[in-house]
Amino acid sequence: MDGIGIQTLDRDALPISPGELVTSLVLFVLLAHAFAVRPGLFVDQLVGGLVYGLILVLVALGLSIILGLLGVVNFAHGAFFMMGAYLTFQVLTVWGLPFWATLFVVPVVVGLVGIVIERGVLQFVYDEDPLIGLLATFGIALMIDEATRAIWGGSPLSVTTPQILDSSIGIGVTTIARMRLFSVLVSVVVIVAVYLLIERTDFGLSVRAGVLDREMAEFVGVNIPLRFVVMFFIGAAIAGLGGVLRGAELGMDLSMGNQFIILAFVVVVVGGVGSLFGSVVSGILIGEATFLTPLVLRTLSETTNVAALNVSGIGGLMPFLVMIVVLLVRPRGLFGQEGFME
Amino acid sequence: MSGDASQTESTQRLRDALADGRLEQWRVPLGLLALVVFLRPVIGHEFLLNYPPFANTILVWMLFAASFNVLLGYTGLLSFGHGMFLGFGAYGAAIGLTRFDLPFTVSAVIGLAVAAVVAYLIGRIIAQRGEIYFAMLTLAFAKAAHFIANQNYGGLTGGSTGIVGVLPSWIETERGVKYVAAGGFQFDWYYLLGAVFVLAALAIWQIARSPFGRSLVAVRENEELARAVGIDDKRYKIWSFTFSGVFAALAGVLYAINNQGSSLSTLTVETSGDIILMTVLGGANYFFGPLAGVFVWLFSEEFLIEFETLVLPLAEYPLVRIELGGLLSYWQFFLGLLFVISVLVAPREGLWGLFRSGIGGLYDRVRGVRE
Amino acid sequence: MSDTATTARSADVVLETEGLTKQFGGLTALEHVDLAVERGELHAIIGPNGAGKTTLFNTITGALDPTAGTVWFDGEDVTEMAQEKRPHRGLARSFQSNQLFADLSVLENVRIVVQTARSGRFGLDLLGNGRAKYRDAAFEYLERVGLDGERTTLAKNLSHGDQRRLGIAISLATDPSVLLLDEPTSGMGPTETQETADMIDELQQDLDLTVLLIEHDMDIVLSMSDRITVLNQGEVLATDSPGAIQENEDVQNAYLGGMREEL
Amino acid sequence: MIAGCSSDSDDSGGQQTTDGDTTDVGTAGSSGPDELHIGVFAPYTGPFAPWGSALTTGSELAKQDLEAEFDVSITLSEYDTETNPSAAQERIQRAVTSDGIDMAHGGISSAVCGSIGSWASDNGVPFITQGASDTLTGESCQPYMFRAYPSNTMMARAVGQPMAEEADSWYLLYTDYVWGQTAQEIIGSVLEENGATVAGTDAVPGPGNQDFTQYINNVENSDADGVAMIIPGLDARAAASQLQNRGLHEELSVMFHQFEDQVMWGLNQEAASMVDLGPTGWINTVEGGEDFKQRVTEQGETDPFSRQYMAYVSTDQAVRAAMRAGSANGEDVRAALEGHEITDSPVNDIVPNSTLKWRACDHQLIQPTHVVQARDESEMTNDPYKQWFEVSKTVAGDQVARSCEETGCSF
Amino acid sequence: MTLLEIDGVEAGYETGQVLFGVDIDVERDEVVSLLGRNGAGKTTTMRAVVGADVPNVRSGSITFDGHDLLATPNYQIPRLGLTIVPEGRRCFEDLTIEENIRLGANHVDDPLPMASVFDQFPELDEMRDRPARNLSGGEKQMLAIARSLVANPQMILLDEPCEGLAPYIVRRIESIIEEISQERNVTVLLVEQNVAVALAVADRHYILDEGRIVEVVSTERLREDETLRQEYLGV
Repeated sequence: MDGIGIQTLDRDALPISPGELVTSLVLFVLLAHAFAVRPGLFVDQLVGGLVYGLILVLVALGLSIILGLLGVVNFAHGAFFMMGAYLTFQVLTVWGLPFWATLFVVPVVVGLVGIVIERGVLQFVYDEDPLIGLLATFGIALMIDEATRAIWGGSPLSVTTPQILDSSIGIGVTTIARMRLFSVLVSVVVIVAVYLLIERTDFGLSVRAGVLDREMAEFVGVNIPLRFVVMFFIGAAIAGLGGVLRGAELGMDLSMGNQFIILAFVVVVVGGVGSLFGSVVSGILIGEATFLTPLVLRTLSETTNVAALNVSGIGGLMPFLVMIVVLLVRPRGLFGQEGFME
Repeated sequence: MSGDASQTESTQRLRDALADGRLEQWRVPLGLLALVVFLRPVIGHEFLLNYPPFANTILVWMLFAASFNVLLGYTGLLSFGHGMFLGFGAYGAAIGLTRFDLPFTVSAVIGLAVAAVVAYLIGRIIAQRGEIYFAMLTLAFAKAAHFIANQNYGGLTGGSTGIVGVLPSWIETERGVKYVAAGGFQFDWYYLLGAVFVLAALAIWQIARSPFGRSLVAVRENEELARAVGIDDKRYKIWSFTFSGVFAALAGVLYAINNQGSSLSTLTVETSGDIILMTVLGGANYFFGPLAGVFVWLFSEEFLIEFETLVLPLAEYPLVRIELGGLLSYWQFFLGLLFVISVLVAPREGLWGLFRSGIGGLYDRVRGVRE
Repeated sequence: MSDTATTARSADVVLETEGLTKQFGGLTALEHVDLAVERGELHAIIGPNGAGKTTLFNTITGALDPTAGTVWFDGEDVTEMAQEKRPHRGLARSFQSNQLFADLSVLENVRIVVQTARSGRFGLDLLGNGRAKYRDAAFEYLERVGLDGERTTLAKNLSHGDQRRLGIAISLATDPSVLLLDEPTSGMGPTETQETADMIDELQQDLDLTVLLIEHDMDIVLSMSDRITVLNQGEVLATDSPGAIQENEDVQNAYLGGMREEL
Repeated sequence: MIAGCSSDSDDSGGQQTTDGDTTDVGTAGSSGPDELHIGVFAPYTGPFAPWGSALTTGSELAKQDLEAEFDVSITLSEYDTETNPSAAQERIQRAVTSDGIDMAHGGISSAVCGSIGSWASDNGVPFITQGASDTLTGESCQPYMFRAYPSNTMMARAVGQPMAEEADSWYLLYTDYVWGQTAQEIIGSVLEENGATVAGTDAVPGPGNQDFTQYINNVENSDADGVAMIIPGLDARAAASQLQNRGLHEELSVMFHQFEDQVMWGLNQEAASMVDLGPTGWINTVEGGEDFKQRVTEQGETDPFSRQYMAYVSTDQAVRAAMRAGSANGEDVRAALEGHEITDSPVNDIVPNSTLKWRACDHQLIQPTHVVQARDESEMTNDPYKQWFEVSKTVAGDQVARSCEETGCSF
Repeated sequence: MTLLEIDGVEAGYETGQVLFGVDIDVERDEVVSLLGRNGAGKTTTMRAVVGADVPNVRSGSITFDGHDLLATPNYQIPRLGLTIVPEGRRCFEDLTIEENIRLGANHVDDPLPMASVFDQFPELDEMRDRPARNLSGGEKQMLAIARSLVANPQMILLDEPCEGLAPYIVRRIESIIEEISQERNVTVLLVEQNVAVALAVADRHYILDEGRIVEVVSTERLREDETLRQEYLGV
């Protein structure tokens, strides 16, 4: 097993081949064209893609940590995300606590549920085939879905965000809702915090050691089961926080867990299994691809008058197209390492 | 004393025969026949589902699961997009019939051919990818297929409605019971479906037990060693993927008749996910495992839904309505629990494995009593 | 260099490497290894752990691509040949760790390999009972290694020694002309070790094999080998007869020497 | 047991009279079947479950009225279709073969309706659908399938002129499945017929989508003066709340296609007030049927909205057809329904002063189609039931329905 | 005074039993070697002592400094003052030298100062920030020893520290073992195949064969008794 260490670009520099150069140029021209034709919309979609991508990153981070450290393909991770969103409703609307409280209460509760699941089920499947872990966590996801439906009902819900986040900020070509900027801010803070925790603390050092060689880490005195529990808590809590941000902006419904877990797997695979940095890059890449591709195609179609270019609903397919392309060019994802999960 | 020895010897010979597959030669064909013969009476029994045509649906899914298990059980490859091939069969048959007025068999063959070609090509691209990458790539291709069908290019696929009301000219249906009417004969569609199912399942079984299939097992067991002793694992995987796709498409063709058309839901992630879960729940290590998984899943789903759907006539007894309807409307919670428990108890064996060892234990106990 | 090319085609040398180099990242596991194995000999590779013996095997059999250098087999450059093709040319190996088809019976482990050897790298052979085909041939290989009594046991349930024997049976079943054996006696007691050595000897005679052997047990190496190559830190220290190797000063210093001095 | 039954409606006492238009059998209700078993097909789980329970409520009310009027025992069975056409087909198959239902009604999504309708027709079971896709009474029409609600075209044509008056250019957001795709085409052409332009269209994923960010971005950055939300059910609710979050409802005219007030009840009154236009087949502020609305309120889990109306009409019409035909046989019921003009039914009270007729050529129930708009917040009332919207325009059904030739339906 | 006491340990893996009653006593401040052929059970013994997940110890007891090691979770063993340099070194390849050593220090109560360890291994000091994967075999071995030494243990288990190393590095390791034993008063249990190393550094020698201790001998006897070496060690 290789590390979940966050590589920097120079350590794993991407060699640029002529083909890649041409592709980048074409992409750049297409994006520039879209920007020139619809600057305001372009910026709106750029921000939308960023927000969406960062939420994906939040879900994918925990997934990647759990996969890298525990070797478990955790299908229930999407359920943590959904649970975060519904708990936002609970804390905000049912209990009437302020929005800011959700940012702390919800991740902690989701993280605790994560611990219960890790201790109750997952610790028994660590040494099994990944498929077994997938099946067990799928069962857990089903249970969480149904419990959510029993508690909060089947209909989508939404919450009101505090006034201070309601308005928008003008940036010339367009305006950006404060809630979206807040989402970006919180996501970035969390991602940086995870980076610092893993790369700069003794705790992170022991976790990285555990990923590299679990048994040897125990031989030097690292309490690995405790690390597992803590990292599971953190992974679940981050997904829960993603749920808070998503739920606060767009509401919550029962399908969001399954929808996001699949996308999060895509993000992890595109980024390269085992690389947190890869997950961050690929999450943003996929978010932007989802939001910008329809715009690029539409402006292109308007300029060239070829209606067929404007494929309706292509955005939803983009994560998967990106994955196919990336994996065909780089079989282990953008920053994946040899031998991991193969 | 001598009796003891001869008994040991005969037991040993029996074990040899079992291990060499001499007796097994008849176990699977007979088992499949028995399955088809007994399935409908059981499903149709008034204390159980009281719904004989549901046996048709179960057989279609069983064939789908058996085709999937060529990949998962025999080759050790996990596909997240197997519904795609079910869809190729169903859409192929339905499109040929409705859009091009082709005879049903021709349309069906086209569907199978498309599935074969697509499976082969995708297989070539992804066969050597690591486990998780392979699974995710199959998912991506299935997503693309779903997208294309939903776009309804050229009005071929009917978008989200799918293609409905499609039946070959030799099938008649009356209040839910389908008949095959050809050449003056008229008989229940179940018999034709059952025959096709048995033949296809036997073909799958034969592939699995053939020299080709044994090589697949070698690849599953130890890819590195397989390559080192001269097995071209990549080509075996590609062909396994192709066969699996073709049989899934055959299940799709049967689906098209059974469901009178093709629906977009064949191509969804949910369908692909369900077949994985049914297979593993039943036990991917066994030929009958996936079939058992399909049976348990579909039967309990239909059985539990019954409690919900029939609450209205029971309205005089409000308690009954609340308790059963209320609790069982969350039946998937219990399904999830079943997964977790079965994974914790017997991660690789599935329900069929548990069943077998249960039978084996029973047999041993009976014998123990006799001795 | 043209010299080597000629040797490679000469009838005596069946397997030859030329300048074989393998690097893992910054680490050099093999450094310009030249090795010539003559037809019919038992050629042992010795060297301390980490000297690159197993890496050498892996590059010869194609499990690893060499960073540089050439592998000649039977007069043909096989450096680029796909790994799974090589056994069909007669180049087989056993593994150091227990690489078996763990969940299959002992007989089936060997039978699948016989099937592969006789029907090719890929066979779309869909008819007939796979398990029945070549069963007798497989059984013969099991008899050779003394596992005929265990044919219905699952490979994973065999004892350690028996697993090693099964590994040898599997490599024999590929019908090799050159057999690479990676520590066939590791983990065996003295009696078992001797038995295995005798078995290898017998096999070599009966099947007309060329054997390339990695072995730790010096007794075995010295008594069995026709020639010995000593590897150290990825480089060839010497290749010579057992007697000459024992006398070779470089070898003594690097491998045996330290101990001899003390003694 | 039928305590909730009210028998005070003026048209339900006494014997049924002969229907003028039907040429077939059936004069007196007394000669009809003694027992009828009707399947109600709807999502009873998942986000659309409230729709399902509304269908049940409407059907129950019709059952009470019919049992009081005729000497017949009606059994209603619910079948959960989720929003999955395959599941729906499995349910209708089981309903017919195992439970022996005589006829069926319901269906929330067009794909579900098409799937049930097709199966039902192949197997000779009358099915009254409530989906709105034109295809259901167009190229996908089926001999045993009838539609109890105005079609997409009827609603689009009713709202086209008011839309053109409201704003010159419109952006169309439509959910990317059959209902949305066909509605989008019709609305686009109706707008152009009425002199307005289409500033842009976007297919949004769904049903079941909650994130409209990138499409609302498109709307915001277009020159459109209005946005048409061709988005079903709860997706529309999410889209509305996201429009509101952006403040776009103040800048743009907003139209909700096939408007259902129940969707808006899940939001606050402020958000609901964004609705400038919405074509619908029925809303609880349509004049008439006060008694029906009252009973829905008392009995149902939700306040009266279009789905209880649809279920009531469907159940009522299915049973009356069987009574006229004097048989529960599918073929007879179908014949009794085809071309029938509704008279002497409580339905006439719920929709007074209008002609309602099951057109023979495509099985569409020709009925008035309404355009609604939100009341001022101060005028929205919640008592006795939520009345947040009012009818701004009503068009007779035959003015907006496609002509028989246009439909492309042939049996 | 006995620091480590291995008493009647039987252990094995899924595939079969490996140890059939191993008894080893190591006194404080001793250097003891455990010799045997490949597969004799040396590494299994080591793994049983440090509480690795496999093998399963089926019977017997292992006591260190009065603590029952079989009842102690493996990650608590370093806190008791017992560390291991495992077979194959097992440095954390992606981590830097400094991080590797820090890991050794972080999880015990009273570690040595890093500086004092780097003093002993000046070659590592120069490359503090390099990832371990770029080191040579000898350097990795130094790192593995440094990592276990920094924990300031009472006792170190060394599993084949000289495996695959050039002779001059073997000498260096021999001298390191002497240093930590004599200057730092660390008790050492050394597993070796290379008898010469054992002869150079150890006071007493346990000879393991087929899962049993067959001889406990002094250095003199081992040096002189060729039949003994021949029979059990093959040299």
